[in-house]
Amino acid sequence: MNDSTATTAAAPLLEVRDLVKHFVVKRSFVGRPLTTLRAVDGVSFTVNRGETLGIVGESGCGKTTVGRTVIRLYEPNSGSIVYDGTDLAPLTFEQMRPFRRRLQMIFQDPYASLNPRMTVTDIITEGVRDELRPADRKDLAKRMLETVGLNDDHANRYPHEFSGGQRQRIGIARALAMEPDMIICDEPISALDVSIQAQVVNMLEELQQKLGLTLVFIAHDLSMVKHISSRIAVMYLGRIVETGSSYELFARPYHPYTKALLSAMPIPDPDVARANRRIILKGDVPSPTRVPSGCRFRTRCPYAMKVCSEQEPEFREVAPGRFSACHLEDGAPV
Amino acid sequence: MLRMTIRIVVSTVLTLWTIATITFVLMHSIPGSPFTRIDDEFGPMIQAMMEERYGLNDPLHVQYGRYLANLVRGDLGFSLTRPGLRANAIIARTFPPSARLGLMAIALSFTTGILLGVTAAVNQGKMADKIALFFATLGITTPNFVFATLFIYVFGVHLRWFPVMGIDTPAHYVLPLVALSIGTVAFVSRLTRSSVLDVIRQDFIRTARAKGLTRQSVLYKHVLRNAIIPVITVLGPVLATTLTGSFVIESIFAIPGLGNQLVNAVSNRDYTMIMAMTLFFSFILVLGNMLVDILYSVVDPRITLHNTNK
Amino acid sequence: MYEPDSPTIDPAAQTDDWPLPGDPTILFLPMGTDVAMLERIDRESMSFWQDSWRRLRKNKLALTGGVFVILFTLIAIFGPMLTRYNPNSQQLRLTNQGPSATHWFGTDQFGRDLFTRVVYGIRISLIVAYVSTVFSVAIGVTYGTVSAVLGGQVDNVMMRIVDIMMGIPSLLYLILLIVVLGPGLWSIIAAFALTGWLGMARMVRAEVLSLKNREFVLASRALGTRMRTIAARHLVPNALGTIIVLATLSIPGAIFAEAFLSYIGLGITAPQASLGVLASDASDTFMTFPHQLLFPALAISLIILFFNFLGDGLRDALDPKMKK
Amino acid sequence: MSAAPHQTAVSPRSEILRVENLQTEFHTSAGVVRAVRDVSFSVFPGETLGIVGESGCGKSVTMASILRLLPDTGRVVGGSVFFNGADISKYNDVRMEAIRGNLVGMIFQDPMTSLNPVYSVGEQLIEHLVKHKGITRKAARVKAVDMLAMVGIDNPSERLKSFPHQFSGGMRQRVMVAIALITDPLLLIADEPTTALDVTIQAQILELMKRLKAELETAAILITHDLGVVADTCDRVLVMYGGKIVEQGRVGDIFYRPQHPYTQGLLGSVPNPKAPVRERLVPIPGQPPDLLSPPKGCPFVPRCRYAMAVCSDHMPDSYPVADGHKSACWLQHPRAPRADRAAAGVTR
Repeated sequence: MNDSTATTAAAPLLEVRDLVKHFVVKRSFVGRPLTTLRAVDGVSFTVNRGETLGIVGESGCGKTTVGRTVIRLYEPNSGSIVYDGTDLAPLTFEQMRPFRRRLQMIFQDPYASLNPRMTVTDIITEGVRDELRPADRKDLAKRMLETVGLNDDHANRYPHEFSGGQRQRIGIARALAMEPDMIICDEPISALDVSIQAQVVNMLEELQQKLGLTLVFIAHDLSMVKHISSRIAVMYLGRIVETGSSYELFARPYHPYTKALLSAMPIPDPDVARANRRIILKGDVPSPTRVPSGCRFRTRCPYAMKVCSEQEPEFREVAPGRFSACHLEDGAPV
Repeated sequence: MLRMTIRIVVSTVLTLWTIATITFVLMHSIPGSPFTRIDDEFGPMIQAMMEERYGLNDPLHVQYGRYLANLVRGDLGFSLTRPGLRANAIIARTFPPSARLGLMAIALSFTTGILLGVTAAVNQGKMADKIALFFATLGITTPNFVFATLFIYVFGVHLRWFPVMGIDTPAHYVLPLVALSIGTVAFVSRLTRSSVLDVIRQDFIRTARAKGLTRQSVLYKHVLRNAIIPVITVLGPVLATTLTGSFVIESIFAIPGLGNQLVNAVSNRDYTMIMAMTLFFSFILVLGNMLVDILYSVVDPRITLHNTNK
Repeated sequence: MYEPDSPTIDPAAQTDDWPLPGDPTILFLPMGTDVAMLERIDRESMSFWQDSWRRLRKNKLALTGGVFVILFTLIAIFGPMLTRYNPNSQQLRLTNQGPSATHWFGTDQFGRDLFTRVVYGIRISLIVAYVSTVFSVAIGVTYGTVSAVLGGQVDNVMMRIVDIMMGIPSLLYLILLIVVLGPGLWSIIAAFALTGWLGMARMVRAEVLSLKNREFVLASRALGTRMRTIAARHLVPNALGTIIVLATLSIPGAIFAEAFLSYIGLGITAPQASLGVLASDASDTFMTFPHQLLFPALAISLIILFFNFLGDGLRDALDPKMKK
Repeated sequence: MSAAPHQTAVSPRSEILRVENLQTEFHTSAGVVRAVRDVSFSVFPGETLGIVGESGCGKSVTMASILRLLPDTGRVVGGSVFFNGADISKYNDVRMEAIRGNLVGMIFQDPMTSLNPVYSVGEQLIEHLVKHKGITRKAARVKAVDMLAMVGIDNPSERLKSFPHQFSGGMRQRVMVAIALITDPLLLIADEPTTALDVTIQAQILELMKRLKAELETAAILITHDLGVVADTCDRVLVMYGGKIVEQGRVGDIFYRPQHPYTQGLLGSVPNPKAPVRERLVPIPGQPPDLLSPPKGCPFVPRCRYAMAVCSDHMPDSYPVADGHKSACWLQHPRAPRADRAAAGVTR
């Protein structure tokens, strides 16, 4: 941890600017877009070397799309993704290939993220298949399995023979086999049992320290995100509404959405949970195909004002290192 | 709703146009003139006359244009082997008995098929299920002309229960109807069975049971209405198999219908008639599919409104 | 609100009679946990195909189907060795005979040996079914995969074409095609291939499309694998189960359609005779010589039956989630 | 059947539900899964009983067994269920129907699939009301409108005609709550009611359930894997593992004085976001138990750091720790080494 925090002063490893990713969900008979889903609608953030950035938000807020677009599984509509000085956004698939070794991903569903027809060895070494001889691939797979707490006995087995937690570790081994600098973890624990979640989170933390990895941890479970992240970005309907250090954001949330989200979080401590005064938001998140005008949170915001429907709030620094997009008076967390 | 209607109409017209074009291209790719056969009997003079009369000497695109124009007006052309007769007249005469038989067969196969399928599903693994499965298997594995011949032999000639030729009385319809429906009954019952079993496993059925509804109420109200939806989707294909099945059945039972007519046209190599009837059948089918689409949206409330991402 | 922890343990309990076998002082020694043991998998490793085979083997009906499918295929290949008659040699003195020791299935109206004709009929019918299925699978899988992999507008156009062609009743088009191509083995195969691939293409496309959005394909993309490699390594192997089932179930369809065409006079032409032709010929004389229809019809039904058994069994074994 | 026992018949301390030695098995192609093994517990009027455990621990199957809503492969093979004083485990289907949806309301996990897509919400609200309460459809409709308003659905008389797909997930779960409570049941069973929902929607539904439960004075069983939800809403808690209840007690006993190593492990696996300092998570090693071949003794033994020789062969009894607080662990046995018991108590 120590040596990695020392490098934060340098340029960030990843800098995402105004990233936009829309999906056309319905086309007319001749192919004209009829309905557009604005999954990611102008998102900017930075990730420093060695840190863990948590991205939280509810389903449909675009957090998974952000991760997939950054790693160029989706073509961004606009915006830049500067990774270690290079903008990845305009790269072709071939030009992107060298960066894939450095920028890896762990997926959400341990049942869907491993090809059921391939052995664990083939899965783990798929990315280096063309570069290594079969014997070396076996070797690599064995090393990676050991890194994630599995062993040689597992190398020739198929995914369905493993439990959810073991599969997720195989997914981690696959990412690690590429020797990346940065791993985007897309809800890596949400499909796992409580007791297994902690195993995976601890493993990610240990690997981060040992290998000096930079992590982006995408999740909807606030307490886990707080636990693992050094900084947190809160997303709502395709936008980041607030960022800040993990501790600060939990201690003093600025944006009304963050406040509601934090107060809604279940706390595994009866006395604290019962003393907690909840902010209950009205209604549901609007569909990303019909984004409200102005501030997109205004339809559920307890403090919505006239200006909120007319003008989109600016994402600005409200306190040192704290950014929030809200029309409410700065500095005064309501 | 309007958008959906436009969509359905546009795709229907497009399908019909494609069918017409493919038919035209295919028929004109037959080597030689359609009158080559007549040539042997009447000599080149008459052949040339016929070709002149039917505009077969015109360039292909002119013929195609005329053909489409005629189609739009509903004119399906003439018969080759019976030059005096127009296809429209033949179809107008032979369509009613075929339509009657076909509609009855579809009604019969859906009611019986659904009934059998539900019975089988409710008694899954028990005797009733096995019996239903046996008949379904028989119906699916045996060509309908085998059934038709068998029925004539057993019920017509041997037992003399039913007349076997023509359509003079309602009793005449019994054997052709059963022979025509039996395969579809099997198909529909199998589909219904698997659909019912599928729905029974759904969460909302557990909800219905948790509400303390009776077994009957759960089955007939909650399961069946949902299980019927996939069954309705096969109405279109069933219409097609019933139509084509009627070719054979009508000719075996000597029913003066469209199917019988088509078989005659095929054996006489009456190309223009084949073409006209193919188009007519396609038209019926496309129309049928359109009706099924509409029916589908009536049964399933999720279809009518804007159906967003899957 | 919560009272303090106060476990009440009776000191006398220490001296009670130990009810279980074994020495309590040893039984209560800590064992510790073996971390390596916790990750151990006891079951034998099994690939998808081994697992499917295990499931298929348990299914008696499917196994029967499989055995008979192989048997019929062998008859089709080696059948001519089973008989000393020529399927086409006419013996006009021996017409319309019933089954006997010399003519197992009897003879037809020209005095031809019916057993021999049925064996040859199976051969022709299976050739039609197998070859046309191979072609329609090849076209359908390629078309469907390409459409799904390319996606977007290309997919849109490709599928619209299929939609429109699916709107055309296939049997009618078979009739038209054969009228154009002229009856005969190869034109029937060609006509079947030309109409059969549509359904295949649509199913394969749906399957590949759903696979394409699965996370393991995304993971492979993230590793830098090219789409072509992904199609070969991830998409097609995972769609193979569906393809096999579809192919197996499309064979009875081809046999059925061939019988239908034969009946309306568009089937295989003499001297070759398929099962459909035999059945159709026999239905004219059925009133007097029912055995002439019985054997070819039985052969058709059995072939279709066993392919259905096998296909249903494969569907359950290869993809329990796949619906009809 | 409509003359079934009424709420007033229950004396305040007598339990609404008592389950004794319940056992449920599933017959699968791979073998017999003993999903519920010898489970006993009670529910008292007005209280909320939480059942926590991870997937496959038998918590949902226990509830399905009580109401006999098991899938075809499942069968209750032993035990008794006393509901409102009567042994309903011997009831036939018709008598069970008078209890389900009438005296016991249920809410399920996935609101997206728990409502019938082809019927309007109104129809699904009133059909069992008409059946159980013997009132006219018209009267039932009036009650349904009230109930929809009560669960916080705007414009209820209009929304009655809507179909489930026209509602969002949170709204559908409100409808489910309305369906469960419209007959004024004695007991509400909620099986992971908020698991499929987002955090802010979860908060809405939990708040709604708390409010209605208090208003209607219904007892409730809340099945969940989320310790945060338990801490917030439950009075007493059962912890299940491998088809057995391993620990039970008041919510304070379970969270502040956990005795069973599994409960301790579970609590150590979740971060407390309100904790003043960042604590390290202590996960439970290993994988969830294989129910096809469970250990002979305690199901938790392979993952337990206090495992003793006795644990793998003998199932421990449920030992009382304090009033109403019981732990099924050999560590509670007087002969168990004291040092370990002490160590076990301080994990949190």
